[in-house]
Order: sequence, then structure tokens, then C-alpha cells
Amino acid sequence: MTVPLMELQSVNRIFKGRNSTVQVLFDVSMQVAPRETLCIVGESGCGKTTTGKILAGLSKPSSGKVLFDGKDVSGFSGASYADFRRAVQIIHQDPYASLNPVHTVYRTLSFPLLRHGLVKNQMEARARVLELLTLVDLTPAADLIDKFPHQLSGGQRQRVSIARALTVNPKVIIADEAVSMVDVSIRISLLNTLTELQKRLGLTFIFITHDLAVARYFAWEGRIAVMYLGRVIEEGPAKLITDAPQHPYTQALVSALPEPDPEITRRKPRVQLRSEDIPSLTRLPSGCPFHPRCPIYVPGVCEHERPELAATQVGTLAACHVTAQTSHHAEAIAARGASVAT
Amino acid sequence: MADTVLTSPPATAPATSKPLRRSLTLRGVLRSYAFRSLVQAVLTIFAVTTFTFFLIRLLPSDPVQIYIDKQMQSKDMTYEAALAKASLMFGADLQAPALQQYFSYFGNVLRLNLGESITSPGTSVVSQIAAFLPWTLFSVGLGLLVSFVIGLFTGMLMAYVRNSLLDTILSTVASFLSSVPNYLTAILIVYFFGVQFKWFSVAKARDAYSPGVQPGFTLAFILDVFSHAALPVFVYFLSTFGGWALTMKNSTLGVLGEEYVTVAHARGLGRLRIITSYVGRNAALPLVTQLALSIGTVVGGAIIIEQYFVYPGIGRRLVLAIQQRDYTIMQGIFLVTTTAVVVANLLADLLYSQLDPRVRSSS
Amino acid sequence: MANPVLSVSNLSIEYNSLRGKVQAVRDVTFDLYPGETLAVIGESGCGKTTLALGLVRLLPKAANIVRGSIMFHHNGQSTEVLDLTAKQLRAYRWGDCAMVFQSALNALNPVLKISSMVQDTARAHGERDTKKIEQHAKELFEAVRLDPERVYNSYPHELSGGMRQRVLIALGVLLHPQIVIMDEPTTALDVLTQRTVIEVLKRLRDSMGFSMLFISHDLSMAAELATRIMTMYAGEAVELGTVADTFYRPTHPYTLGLLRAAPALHGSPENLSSIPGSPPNLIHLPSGCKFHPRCPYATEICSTDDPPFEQHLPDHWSACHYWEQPGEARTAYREELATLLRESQL
Amino acid sequence: MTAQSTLPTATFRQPGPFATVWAALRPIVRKPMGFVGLVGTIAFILVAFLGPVIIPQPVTNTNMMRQGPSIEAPLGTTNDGKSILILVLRGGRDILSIALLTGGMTTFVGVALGSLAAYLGGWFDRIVNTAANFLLGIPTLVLLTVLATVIRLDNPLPLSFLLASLNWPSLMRTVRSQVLSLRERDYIEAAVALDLGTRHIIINEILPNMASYIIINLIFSITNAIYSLNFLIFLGLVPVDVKNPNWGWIISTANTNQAIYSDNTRWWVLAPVLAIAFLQWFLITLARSIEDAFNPRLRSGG
Repeated sequence: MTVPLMELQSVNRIFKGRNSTVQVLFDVSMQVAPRETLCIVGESGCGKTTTGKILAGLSKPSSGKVLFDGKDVSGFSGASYADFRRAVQIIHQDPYASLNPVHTVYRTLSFPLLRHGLVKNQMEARARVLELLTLVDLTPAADLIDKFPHQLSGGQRQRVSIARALTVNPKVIIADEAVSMVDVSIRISLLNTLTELQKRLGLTFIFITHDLAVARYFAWEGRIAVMYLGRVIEEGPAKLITDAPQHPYTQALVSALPEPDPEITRRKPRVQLRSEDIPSLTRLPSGCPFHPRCPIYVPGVCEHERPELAATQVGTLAACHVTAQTSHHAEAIAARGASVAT
Repeated sequence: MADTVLTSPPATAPATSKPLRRSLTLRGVLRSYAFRSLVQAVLTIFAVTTFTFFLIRLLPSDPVQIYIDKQMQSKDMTYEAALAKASLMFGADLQAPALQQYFSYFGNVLRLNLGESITSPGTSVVSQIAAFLPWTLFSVGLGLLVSFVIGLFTGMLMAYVRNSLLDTILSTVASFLSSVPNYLTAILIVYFFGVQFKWFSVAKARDAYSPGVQPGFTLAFILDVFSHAALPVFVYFLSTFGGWALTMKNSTLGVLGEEYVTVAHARGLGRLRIITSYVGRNAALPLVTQLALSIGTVVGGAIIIEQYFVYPGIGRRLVLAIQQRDYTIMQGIFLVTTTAVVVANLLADLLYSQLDPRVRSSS
Repeated sequence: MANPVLSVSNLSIEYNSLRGKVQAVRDVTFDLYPGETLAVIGESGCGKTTLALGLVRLLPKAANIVRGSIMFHHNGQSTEVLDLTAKQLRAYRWGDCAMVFQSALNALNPVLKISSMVQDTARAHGERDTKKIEQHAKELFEAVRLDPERVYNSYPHELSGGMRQRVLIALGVLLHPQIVIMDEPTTALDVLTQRTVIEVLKRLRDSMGFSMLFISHDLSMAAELATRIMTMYAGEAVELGTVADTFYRPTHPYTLGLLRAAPALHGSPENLSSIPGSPPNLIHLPSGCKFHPRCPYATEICSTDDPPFEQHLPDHWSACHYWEQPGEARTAYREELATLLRESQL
Repeated sequence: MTAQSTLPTATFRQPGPFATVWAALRPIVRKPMGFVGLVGTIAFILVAFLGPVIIPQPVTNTNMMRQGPSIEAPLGTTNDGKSILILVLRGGRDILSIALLTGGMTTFVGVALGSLAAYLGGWFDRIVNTAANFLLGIPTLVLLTVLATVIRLDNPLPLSFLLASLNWPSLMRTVRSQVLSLRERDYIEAAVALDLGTRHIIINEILPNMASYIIINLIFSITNAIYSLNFLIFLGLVPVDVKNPNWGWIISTANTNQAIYSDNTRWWVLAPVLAIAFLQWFLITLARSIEDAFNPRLRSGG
């Protein structure tokens, strides 16, 4: 395997409040190869946004390592930090909050260009901004360049955000729920623009979303990592994750998601969870974090031992005592559970 | 820079199957809003007490030293005798080392011994305060209460009829009243109602009650007390009313845009019920904390207003003390007034925490 | 079909704004039948929420119902909702027609306990027996899978988002209304929580038999819950048909566009595409068919003649000059689906 | 599309300074109250600062003692025959200049402490907050009175400093919460990711969004200073230039002379009282109009 472009090694993240401490990431490891697409999927509070910020260098891990191009990010300083800083860019969720309302499109995009000497003067900056706007399918660019954010639609703003990220010629783009707040009818074209840019500019994408269907579409050729309560619990090629999920949580997600087809959505088998309540981050369950809700929970095992990510039969990685092991293992575990229970 | 941008944790999912009743553990009490308000109040009073101690002693024109010098010059005392007399006066043993002085001063304060007046020896500071403070608390409290209640109703009315002629008129009047300094309002009232329209006699309104009326729980006395307090109370009312009305108007407009009000209408609730329980209550909540903060300001304004109306409150006593440079009285008044205001703040805070369940249970 | 419980005809709602009149809802006509779930779908700004607010006459001050009629039929009597007196209107709201809002956090008064909101609601509709109300409310909380004792005595902020939404749903059916309007009730929720809410809704609907007007931008939700679907575009109803007809033989290109824009967990992603362009300005609407600037089938006539809202197929209305085209475009999908269903034996 | 082909159509639209000022003022003066506030404030500032330059000192005239309004003295005369109108026209400069100085100082302290507290957090934040809570919880006017008796205030600088040191907390809190919320904004994070630098972020991204808040609070600080200053003057705690009496002092002397009870001399009290009252009203109206124009939550009827 080639050297991953970005890598997390056993990253933990703890937030210390005035009188409380919350750990939001536990031992998170992931790798992204150059030009690859990795989708991080999970519900609110699962740590996907924090993971994105750590990857983007906007937040530091409490422990563990972030590697960029095989080198530890914490060792970067001066020029090497500046290079890394610009190589990884982020696109935010809310098209209404991601652009400074006081600046026009031109100013927003020209700041980084001028600051980093990517253009020589305002004339060049303007030409480059027009080029970038055209690149993200914001046409006619000349009509939009002097507009303020409030004069643009949600989809247009999101495209300006993408163009802004592209000003510094990044290698990696982290898109945090980048399409969840734009209208359904234009989501696909926004996603297609991103895919197109990836092909044309050789970008690596880390796409964070709560929506498995969007992840499946965007990461069709890539991978999906599913997070639950601060941990990666399943990871693998997008098709496998959505078509043959192995972890009971992923199975629950896939089965719970309504589909845009009445026949399919009404016939889908449903996974019944044992509890509907999401545990609080301040009082996490022991053992497997999913065990209080898990439909295939093995008493005596799951609440004691935390499963590690391990290869499954279909070729994904899953952190589950029951499904991730070979069937032989699973039977042994089940037998142990039964003996403990009796 | 990079890391300072992000220090707050992401929203944690609430919802556990366990009941969320507030536990009455020590931890729960220590984290409660009420407890923290109490600690804040005690610390403030402690800081003010310490502050007054050093204020009198450490400033370039040390009033203690001036007093001793004066005594030595005018009464031909020895330094020791003058010092002893000063100690009695300032309620602290001035011969002792500074730290010991501080502790004995503190002990005295706790025993409500604030020393004696410099200009009228033999009169204790506490007795002076006891004689004057109640009138201030009475008039300021009454004025604030009336203006708060009327301000709330006016503000709600303005919000309900927003952009109408009535709203424009009320808003303009309210904003003018709230901008005029209260001591100038007092002058304008005397001019218009006392001099021009002659609705009352400024001279008769002096003092807390008329000479000849026997203090007691009689109707005549109570009416007299109210009529004497009427002018300062009216000034406090006029100068704070506008602020309440405008704040309440904005607050109400905010609440009227809230979805739960729309939902209350959708639920078919009666208009009165919505106005009281859904709009009025929620809009008034944030004003309760502001009421607490305004007490201090109004008490400050009372200094001049009581002077102007010759009303025997603590402010008038303070002005007299300033004119006579009677530092022990000044020090005592500052200490007691501040304590009174801090306690009033605390009460308002506690009231607020009772009215808003979100504050009560969050830490 | 049975007699409708609600008949809306030619309903038009306008907003006054500084820049002109915003035509938020125009000539919307539909019937809502007892026990059915009618999903109203469309993008933000298509007028679906305005329509819902109009049905319970809760429009903001700047909005006016400029024409049309909303007839409510119950017990053999028909009433014009637009002619109700203030008192009758209060009784109609929630008693006959309840509405569950999108954001449950904002929909509940933060300083009142759930119990007092329950009691308020019942008392406003003439129920005095507090014990009985409490009993009934707790039964409903049970039905929406909440812990009745705990929830009844809680403040809204003490509950999670999913729980609040279920509280609101239980509150919505407290008075056994004929109609429940749901305005995007699951939009802000996580997938698993959303599933719980969907299941709860289905169960309540089946046991209590109310009609549901389900407003959503999410086609999957409509696929899951609806018996019929009405598509709205630029303030107009552009298509109305059964859920199967709408999904498999749409007769309006906008519905087709929405269907093609929805990512799914099945099928090949190559078939997905966005609708080009953006929705029109509701102050200065385009001439002819309002969708023609974005429509792949548009010809000359579409920019001049506004197509009428007509029944082209049995129980299937739409406003399109080329209503047959979208259905044909869906042939490949129907075949793919048939294969999929056969293979997976769902 | 190539850069060359687009350049001809891409014209630079750099607005001139006048246009920028007008763009900022337009939403304020469009509402009648905003217009009144702005014009009134400007008029007061002009009169207060030009008055002492243009109008000569009023002369003592023993033939004109306590005269009613006349052509020579349109608002009547004082005890020593000085024209009240002239006194009032010349009596605003000291008040306004000290108030502006104090307002500027309060704003500076409030903005500096507030942004530092939000930016640094930790113990600095805690100390500043504790101090602010302390000052907000006690009657600062009483404290001011006591302090004024022991500190010499014959110079505007220590006076302004004293007033500012008591009035900064509310502005500090506003700025602190503003900065806290602004720095969480996505566009700030994007600027960090783009490595635009702390200086750029503060000057180009954060401050422009806070400008209206700062101006509003500057105005409120000025009105606060006017209030406290006249308060101290009334109590005789601020030394006054008797040759150029300010409004507070004029009112004070007029009160001592029972001016209010005589028709001839009523303007001796009323004119400076109304001057202060209207100045305060114009300032506050202006501040509220700015708030209305820039705070979308309060903007009614879209």
C-alpha cells in the first residue's frame, strides 16, 4: 500500500469544561490514501465533526498522532506547518455561517490569494477568482464576483466556500456535512461538482455526513467509516458498508433509513433496538459502547470487553464480538456468554 | 491560534433513561445556581468591606491622619491620646499592626460596630444608618416596583400594537424619560408640577413625614408618609419606567416571534392564557435580572434626589457627610448600602432561578 | 372514496413585503380523506408550510388569504374554516385540526412543565377533569414509547430532541382531532430517532384513524408514510396522486426531478441528477408554466400557457403540457426495481 | 473561460470614502428617529465645541440682574446679569469633551478586556469576569461619590479614568460574548485553515462584524459619563472653572439661587437642564437606531 496522505493513529480527544470533562474521541485510527474518498458517517455526538477538525489541524488530539504524508503534524513548524496548513482545507455545513457577511465574494477569495503570494496584484487576483468561480460551476462568474453572501442562494454560497478552499491549492478537502443544508434538488449537482474537482485536481476528500445514502453516493468508489460514541465501529468500501453492514449499529442505521421508494422502504427489514436512548457522553456504557441498545448483545461478554476493529467475513472491519469474528469465533463468544448468563 | 478556535465540546446528547430529577447531593447543591449566587454575594460584600478598610487608610489624603493632626492641633492632645480617640471613632485599634487592625475592623463590622461619627462625637454610625436607610429602601423600592410593573404592561402593550400611532407615541415618551438623568427629572417635576401647575407645595413635601404627625400604625401617619415620599418615588418611577417599557417591548417582540406562541394559538388556547403564561411570563423573565442590576443605579441616583427634595434617606445623610468630610459615616453608609444592594441582587437572582427552570437545573 | 374530511379549493395566500406581494400559495385545490396520509413535498420556499399554517389560520400578520375556501366536514356537517368566529376557530384548532411543528424544542414553552401544557390544551377545549386529562395524556405518552411518569412532570429542556418530538405528537392527538398536520416532524432528528418517530406515527394513525397532512422536503419520508402525495412548486400544487403512481409514473417533470435527486441505499448512483437552476422569485413569477425555465421537456408553449391542474389519469392530477413524458422516463427505474425486488425477495 | 476574456467586463468597484460613510448611515437615517438622533447629536457637538470659540464670554452687568427674557438676553439673565443663553451655549464643551474622553476610554477598556477575556480564557477571563460581576453588583454611584471625596479630580484625565474604571463591565460583557460567538463562526475557522494570520482575522473578519456594537456602546458610555459627571458636579466633588461654568455647575448655582421659583430666572435652570436632557435623548435615540438598523432580530416587518 502506498503511504497514506493522512492518517490518525489512536487519537483521543478530551474536552475539559469548568466542572466537567468529556471525552469525545476514543482511540480513533484511520487512513486516507491520495485521491481517495473517505466518508465518516454517524449520528450527532458521535465525534465525526471533532475528527474532521483534528484532521484539518483546527483542533489538536489529546493524545495520539496525526500524520500528513507520513510525517507527524505536531512536528511541523514554520514553513512545513504553513505548507500543511494550506494543504488541508475545510468546507462547512451551514452556507449562511460559512461566509463573512461583510465581504464580497471577490474579497473573500482574494484574501488568501494575496496573502500567500499566489497572485501578484489585484488584477491577477480578480482573474484567478473568476477562474475559480467558473471551476466550481458558479456562472456567470463576472455577475457573482462582487455580490455579498446575502445576495446569493444557499447552493451558491456553498460553491463559494468550495472555491475559497481551492484558492490555496489544497491536497485534502474535509467537507463537514457540506450538502445537508442545501435544497434536495441541488444536492446531487453540488456533490457532482466535488467529484469532478477531485478528478480534475487530484484531491483527497474526507466527507463527513450523518446521511448514509449521501455517503453511499459520494463515496461510491471510496470508503465509509461509521462512528458511534467517539469510536470507529465499522469501516470498509462504501458498497459493502451500505449493502452488507456487519456491525449491528450499522445494520440498525441501514435498516432505519427511509428510502425514496415506497416498495423498498416499506418492505425493508427493521432492526429492533433494545433501547432508543443514546447514552450520554458523560456516562458511557462499559464494554462495547453499543451493548445497551444492541439487538444481538451477548450477556456477560459485551458489557465487559470492548471489541476491537477486526476483519469481517465480507472484507470490512467491524468492532463487534459477535459479527466481526469468523463464525467459529462468534460461536465461541456466544457459548461463553451463555455460560456466564446461566 | 488554531487550537484556541475550538475549545468548547460539541453538544452532548442528553437523554438517559434515568429520571433527571435534580439530586440533592452535596455536589448538586454546590453546583446549583442559588448556591453560586450566594457565594458571589458573600464574596462581593467581603471585597467591599476590605476595600473600605484600605480606602480610608491607604489614600494620599489619609483621613485618619488628618483627624489625628486636627485633634493634636486644636485640642492640644498628645499623639497617643489623639490616636486612641481616633481608634474609637474609626472602630479599629489604630495602634496595632495593619494586619491586626484589619482583623479587628472585620470583627467590628461583623458585630455591627462601624465606629462613631467624626463630626458629632458620641453618635454611632450604625444608629445614623438605621435612622436614614429605611426611608431610602422604602422610596426606592416602591418607585422601582411601580415602574417595573407599569413598565412591563406598557411594554407588552407597545409590542402588541407595534408600529401603530400609540406605539410611536409611547416609544418616544419612554425613550425620552429613560434618557433624562433622574436628578434632572426631579428638577423638571418641581418646575412643572410645583411651580407652574402648583399641584403640590415643594416646601410641605420636605422630610419623611409632617411635623406634628405622630409616628405609628395609623392611617393618618401612613398617608402622610406616602405623600412625603410621593415626589422621590415619582422621580424614580419616571426615570426608570421608560427603560422597563422599552426593554419589555423588545423582549415581548422576541417572544411573539417564538414558535411556542404560534403553537399555543394552534392548540386553541384562549387569548388571555397566551398573553399571561406564554408571552408575558417568558418576556418578563430576562427583566428580573435587570431589575436586580438597576437597584444599585437607583440607589446611587437617590443621593441627589433626596438632597433635592430634602427627604431624610441615606443619600441625604451621605451628602451631609461629604460636606463635613465625615469619613466614618461615609465609610459606614457605603458599606451598608452596598450590602443592601448586594442582598437585593441576591434575592432577585434567587427569584429568577425559581421562575426559570432552565437556570435552576443547569450548572 | 368516502367523503373528504377537508376540502381545500383555490386557496391563495400572499405576503406583503417591502419589494412587493409574495405569492406564497396559489390556487391550491385538494381533498383530504378520512384516515389517509397526504404528503406535501417540495423544496424550501415552495409554500408548503404557508399552506399548512393557512389551514389552521395561523398565518403571520403580513400574510393574507386572498381567495379560496377551506371546508371542514365532520359528522355530516360542513363548515367553512375561513368564516369561523374567533371562538369557533379556537375550538377548531387542535380539537378538529392539530399541527405538529418541525422544531419540538421551539414548539414547547421552555418555562412550563409538559403537564401544564397538556392541562392548558385540554382546558381550553372545555375539559375540566384534570385527573382524567392526566390519565389520558399518560396513555398517549405510553403509546409514543415515552416513560409517562417522568415525561409528564418534566420541563422541555430535560428531554432529548426525539422525546420532545414524541411529546408534541402525543399532545397533537390529545383531543382526538380529525386532522393532524405534521410539518417536517423528523427533519432535525437523527436516523434512529427518526425511525422511532415514524413507527410511533404509523401506530397512532392506525389506532386512532385520523387523517394526516404530512409536510416534508424528504421523498423518503413520503414513500414511507403517505397514501397520496401532492407536489408543490412555486406556491402551486403541480401534481397529486397515489404514492405508487407518484413514484413510478409521475406526471410532472418537477416530481421526476425530485425523485432523481434523492440518494438511496439501493440502486446505482449513476441515475441520480439534480434539477438545474433554482426556484423562481415568488414576487416576479415566470410566465406560462412556472417550472419551464428548469424543465427538460419545456417547449414554446410552456413559456406562454400556464398548464391547468387536471386529472390526466385516474386519481392522478397534474399541471403539465407534457404529462406523459415523466412517466416514460421512469420506465428504466421500474424495471430495475422489479429486478431488485425479485433478487432480494424483500 | 480564460482570464483575458473576462477582464474587460471585470471592472473594479472601489467605493469612495463618502459612499462608504453614506452606506453606513443610510439605514440609520432612513427611519425618522434615527434622523432626529443623528442630526441632534451633530448639532449639539457643533454648538458645544464652536460656542466657546465664536461667542465671547458673558459679561457681568449689574444693571441686568435677574432680568426676564429680552433681546439682549433671550433667556434672561443670572444674578450677576450674565446672559443665560450665552452661558448655556458656552457651557457644553467641558461636559462633552470629558464625556467623549471617558466614553472613548470606557470603550477602549471594555473592548480590550472583553476581547482578551474571550480570546485568552482561563484565569484572565475569570479575573476580569469576577471584577465585572463585582462592579455590576454594587451601587457604583455611591462608590464613585466616596472615591471622589478622597481623590483629587481637578484634571479631566484622572476624572475620565475614574469614571471609565467603574463603567467598563457591561461593555466588557457584550464584547466578550460577541467575540466568543464570532470566533466560533465557520468563516473564522475557514480563515484559520487558510492561514490568513491572527492580525487578518481580528482586523478583517471579527472587527467589521462588531463595529456597530462598539459604536452603540461608545454612545452609551458617553451618556453614562454625562450622567456621572453632572452627578459629581452637583455634589460639588469636581472642581469647576468658574469663569467658564459648565451646564452642571450652572444648574447647581441656579438652584442655590432658587432660580426656578421666579419667572425671570426660570431659564437659568431650565435651559441647561433641557440641554443635558436633549443631548442624552439624541445620543440614546441615535444608539437605538443603530441597533435597530444593524441587529436583524429587532428589525420588524421585513
